[in-house]
Amino acid sequence: MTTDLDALYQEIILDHYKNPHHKGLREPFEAEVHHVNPTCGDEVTLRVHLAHGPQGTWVEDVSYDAMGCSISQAAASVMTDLVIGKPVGEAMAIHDEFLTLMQGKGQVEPDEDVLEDGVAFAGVAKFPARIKCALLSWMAWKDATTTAQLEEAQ
Amino acid sequence: MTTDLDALYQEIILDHYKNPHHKGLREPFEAEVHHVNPTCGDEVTLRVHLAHGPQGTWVEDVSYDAMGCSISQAAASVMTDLVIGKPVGEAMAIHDEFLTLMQGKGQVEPDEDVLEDGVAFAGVAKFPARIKCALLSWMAWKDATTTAQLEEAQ
Amino acid sequence: MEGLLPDLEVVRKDFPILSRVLADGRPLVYLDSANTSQKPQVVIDTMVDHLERHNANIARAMHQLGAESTAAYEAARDKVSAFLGAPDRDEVVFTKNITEGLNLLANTLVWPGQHQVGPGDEIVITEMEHHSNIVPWQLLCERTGATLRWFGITDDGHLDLSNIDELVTERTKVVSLVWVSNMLGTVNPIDAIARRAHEVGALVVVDAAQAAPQLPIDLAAMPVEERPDVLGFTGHKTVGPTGIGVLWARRDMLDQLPPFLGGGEMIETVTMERSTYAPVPHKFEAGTPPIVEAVGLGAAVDYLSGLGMDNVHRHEQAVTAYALAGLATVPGLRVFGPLDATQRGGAVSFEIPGIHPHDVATVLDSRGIAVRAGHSCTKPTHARFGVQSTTRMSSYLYTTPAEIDALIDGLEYTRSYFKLG
Amino acid sequence: MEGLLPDLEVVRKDFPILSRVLADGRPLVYLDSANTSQKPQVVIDTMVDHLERHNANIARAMHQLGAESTAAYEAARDKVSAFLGAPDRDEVVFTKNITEGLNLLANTLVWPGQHQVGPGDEIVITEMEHHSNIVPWQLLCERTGATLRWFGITDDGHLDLSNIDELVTERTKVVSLVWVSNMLGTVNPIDAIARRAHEVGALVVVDAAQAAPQLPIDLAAMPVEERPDVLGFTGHKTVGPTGIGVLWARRDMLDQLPPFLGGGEMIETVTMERSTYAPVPHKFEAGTPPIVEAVGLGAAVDYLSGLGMDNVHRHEQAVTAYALAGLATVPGLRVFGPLDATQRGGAVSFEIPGIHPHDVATVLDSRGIAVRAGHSCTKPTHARFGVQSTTRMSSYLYTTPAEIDALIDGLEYTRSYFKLG
Ligand SMILES: Cc1ncc(COP(=O)(O)O)c(C=O)c1O
Ligand SMILES: Cc1ncc(COP(=O)(O)O)c(C=O)c1O
Repeated sequence: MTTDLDALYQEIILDHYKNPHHKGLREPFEAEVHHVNPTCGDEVTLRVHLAHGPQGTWVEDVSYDAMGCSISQAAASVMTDLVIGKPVGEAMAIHDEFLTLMQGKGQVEPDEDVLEDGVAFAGVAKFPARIKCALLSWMAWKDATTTAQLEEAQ
Repeated sequence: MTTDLDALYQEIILDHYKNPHHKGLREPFEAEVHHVNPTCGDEVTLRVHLAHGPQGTWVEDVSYDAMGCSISQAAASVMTDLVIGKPVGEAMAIHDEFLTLMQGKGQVEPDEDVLEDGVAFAGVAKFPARIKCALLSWMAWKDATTTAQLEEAQ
Repeated sequence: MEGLLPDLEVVRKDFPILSRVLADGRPLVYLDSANTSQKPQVVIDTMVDHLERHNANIARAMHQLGAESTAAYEAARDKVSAFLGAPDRDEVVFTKNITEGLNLLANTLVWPGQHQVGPGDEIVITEMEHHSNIVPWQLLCERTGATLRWFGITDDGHLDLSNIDELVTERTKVVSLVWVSNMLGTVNPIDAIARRAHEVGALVVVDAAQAAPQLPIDLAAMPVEERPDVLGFTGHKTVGPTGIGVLWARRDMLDQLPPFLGGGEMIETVTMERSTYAPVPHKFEAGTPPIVEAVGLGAAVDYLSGLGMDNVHRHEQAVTAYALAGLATVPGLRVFGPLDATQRGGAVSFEIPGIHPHDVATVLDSRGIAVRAGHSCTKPTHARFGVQSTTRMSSYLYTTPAEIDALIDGLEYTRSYFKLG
Repeated sequence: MEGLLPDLEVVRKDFPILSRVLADGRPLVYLDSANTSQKPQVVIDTMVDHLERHNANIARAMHQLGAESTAAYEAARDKVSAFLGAPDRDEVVFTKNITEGLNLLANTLVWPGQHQVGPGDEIVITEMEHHSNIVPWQLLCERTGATLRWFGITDDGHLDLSNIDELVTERTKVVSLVWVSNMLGTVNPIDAIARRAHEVGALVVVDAAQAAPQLPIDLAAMPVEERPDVLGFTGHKTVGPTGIGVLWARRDMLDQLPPFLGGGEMIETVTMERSTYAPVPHKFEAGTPPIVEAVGLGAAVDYLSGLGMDNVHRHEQAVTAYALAGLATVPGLRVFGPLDATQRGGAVSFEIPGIHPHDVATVLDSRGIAVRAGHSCTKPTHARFGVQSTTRMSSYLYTTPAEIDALIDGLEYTRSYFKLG
């Protein structure tokens, strides 16, 4: 029974919720943002540290402090796993892939090669009220990364 | 046919409309008011002149300048006929009687001894949109008379 | 008759009220659509379905009904956005009517921000405006020390643009005007006026209360110099319910404006000391919005798009031309505004010297014909033409030539009833 | 069970949505009525009848439909006036929701007039307010230089009135507070607070959004010293539609306030240079009002009066007591606010340590149980109790004890689902 519910609360999600990766605010960082989900009050403060090399810019670290439900906490944890160490362009592509999955109303087949643990969020897409939870930290990361790049460009 | 219409536009009303009594603004006066029907734009400027004697205060003159439809113009004319020369208390009672007739949804039998030509307005009560037309100058008269009395009391 | 909506009789069946029988067994001849339009069954049914099956508060409610209600409300925003060709659906703010939308704007311009209005600044409107596009600007000027100026009207009912360069200057902060006049019917050249206003850096606000029901609108397709910065319309004139209006505005402008109403839904975070605000459109939708009304409006604009706004417009033009021709046959009758249907919308105001408009309306009403009499919320336009009130007939997509015939007959009858020569 | 509405099963049949079947064939258990209430058939039918048979604009329209529509709209004002026991029916202003009503007030107090607020003046609210009764006053203070102050809350969820004499002083211009809290359920002693506020000449504003659905209200019967000067409620929480709210205020106060929104209907006369305004209530009802929504609200308050507000209140008390007893059996669960049903309304917020409220709500929702999770638009109250969000169940006149049982079972299931001890 309640298959949708089990699809939502996959073991992977509950594991990340209980033992979040990369949690805590760290130095150094080029940009810090604070995002709130106005409807429910979930909050995240998130920092991005970029690094540069011959191959371009990559995400050296993402650190965060978050308050919220299992979905939003687990999403933050999975997100850091996915983007840390990746070139910015590739990380943005992962972001887009995740966004597509969330907005797909449960019709989009997730690509495990790209999203890794993120595929566990496929079930969230069937709970419209919870999609924002899963996206909160991703939005914050995108915002912070864009800000950091803009600052550096100046 | 159109009996309601004929009841509305009685000959007496059309006569007063074409040949209004006491029209024009005159001196002296103790109070002047300007009333507007906001929904349709009908306007009346009205002056009241009170006089005093051993029997109390009476309405010595009511003069007015009005723009509006047949009903509102005729009502002003009939109103002046009814109140000029009457003690204020009696004029107020006539006002109340007319108001009751207008708000009676066509169920109130008008008293010809009190309302004279005013009985012709009985048909207006069946046209909710036109009741305000019939009342505009009466309201202005009541307002002006009350103002005049208040001024004098001071 | 050329230009009428195909299947007009079928379209009329969509509107339950059109089969209403009035006093004395008279069928309804509804010629007051510029005041408010009638509603097709699909709008009513959509609202009923929402109330009976999906009702819940939006955004804040996380349960299944809440998700359904939120989806329906936001889908309505998408539909309205498509109806206007809005460049960005988040630029569509739901208000309670266009009056609130215009006040929202005039009110927020009082407070600090990039667009704040102050002493020495000027607001330009026109003598052709509805009271709802006059009073908010008078209040703004009273409160900020800015000056209100306006375009006049030519004798044939067009805006007098001869002094546009003296009127719209570097001092002008806002030019706000009606697209289609609800009294004169005039269709104003908002493109040319916007071009001039943008040259001097003014905001352009368009009151589309009468345009949205009748003209195809495609904001994204307009050249930016000619595109209004703000455009509003009201649900109840576009076959939607009362209690809902739309304010579209350029995103960056909405972002910069301070909030209007404060409360639930429009916040990001609240402490007792201070609050921050949600992104647009929510910043301007404080409190529980008119949910079922927005859903109804969504169905309404879908209905209009289904008919095709080009077809609706063509119908309006055909009926208006027929009405103008008919009115011209009534002795003494004077029409205000352009006499050529191609230059105007479907509201036609007129007078019959010797009979007050109320009396005209009452006699017509006794024959089941509903028209408006009075100042139509355009007192200054009336004053411009030296009249205190007029009678106004206004047609819409469901109006038939036979109804126009009934009007003309009714006017003849009115003349004879009041014994005009 | 003592105190339930007689014929509860029959009453439930009045609400079509209550027979809605959700995902997995689950029947709806609607425990989110403090967010928005469901609508009885009679409200929906009254709106449909208006739209299908009587739709026209009001006041301005002189024809038969216009007269019917105007009569229906003004009859709704009479009904609401009777529902509140208002001393004068012209004191009842229709707004789009209570949020607009509170903003109307806070906004007009900025401008010159007898009640104008300025630097040095103080506005007193409470830590228990809905955002809609916080943000408007923050904006007012920001714009006038006045200072916002507030009552705190005791640990058991009552207002802390110990410092009332320091808080409400000669500097206080307005005291605005919630009658029944939408988070804590607390019923506040508005009489005692009004008495004190009136001693110092302050205006008393009561947010009755949660009180009007539950408590019999009789303004005229209140001693004047204890009667609020302003009281508002919102249609959609009193079995009425969205898009309509009510602001009642003392007539002389309404007369003195400057206008809020400017436009059609609220004017007496308009020239390009200046305007004068219509008497109340029309002065505050600019534009085409929410007509069909007011008509629906009229049917809604009639429906409530038909059941009897005393009976509705008794039902609420019985169900709330039953719910509090049930919640007390769930291990670890903590209820915020008074634990005695007689001191509170039907909204009960709680937390289960170890499970986030969203997760509680989602598991309940998968069983068809609709509750709210989040900050319920009362962030400062949540902060006061050291929580970021809570789960809230809220019952209403159609709630059965069996639905409360379903909730408690659902909470037990939620605990086991998340493997809590
Ligand atoms: C106590 C209280 N005040 C104000 C409001 C705001 O009501 P609305 O959103 O209908 O304006 C609510 C409900 O959301 C409430 O519970
Ligand atoms: C041109 C115009 N502007 C504004 C309005 C005001 O619309 P509403 O009363 O719906 O706010 C109207 C209609 O009354 C109108 O015709």
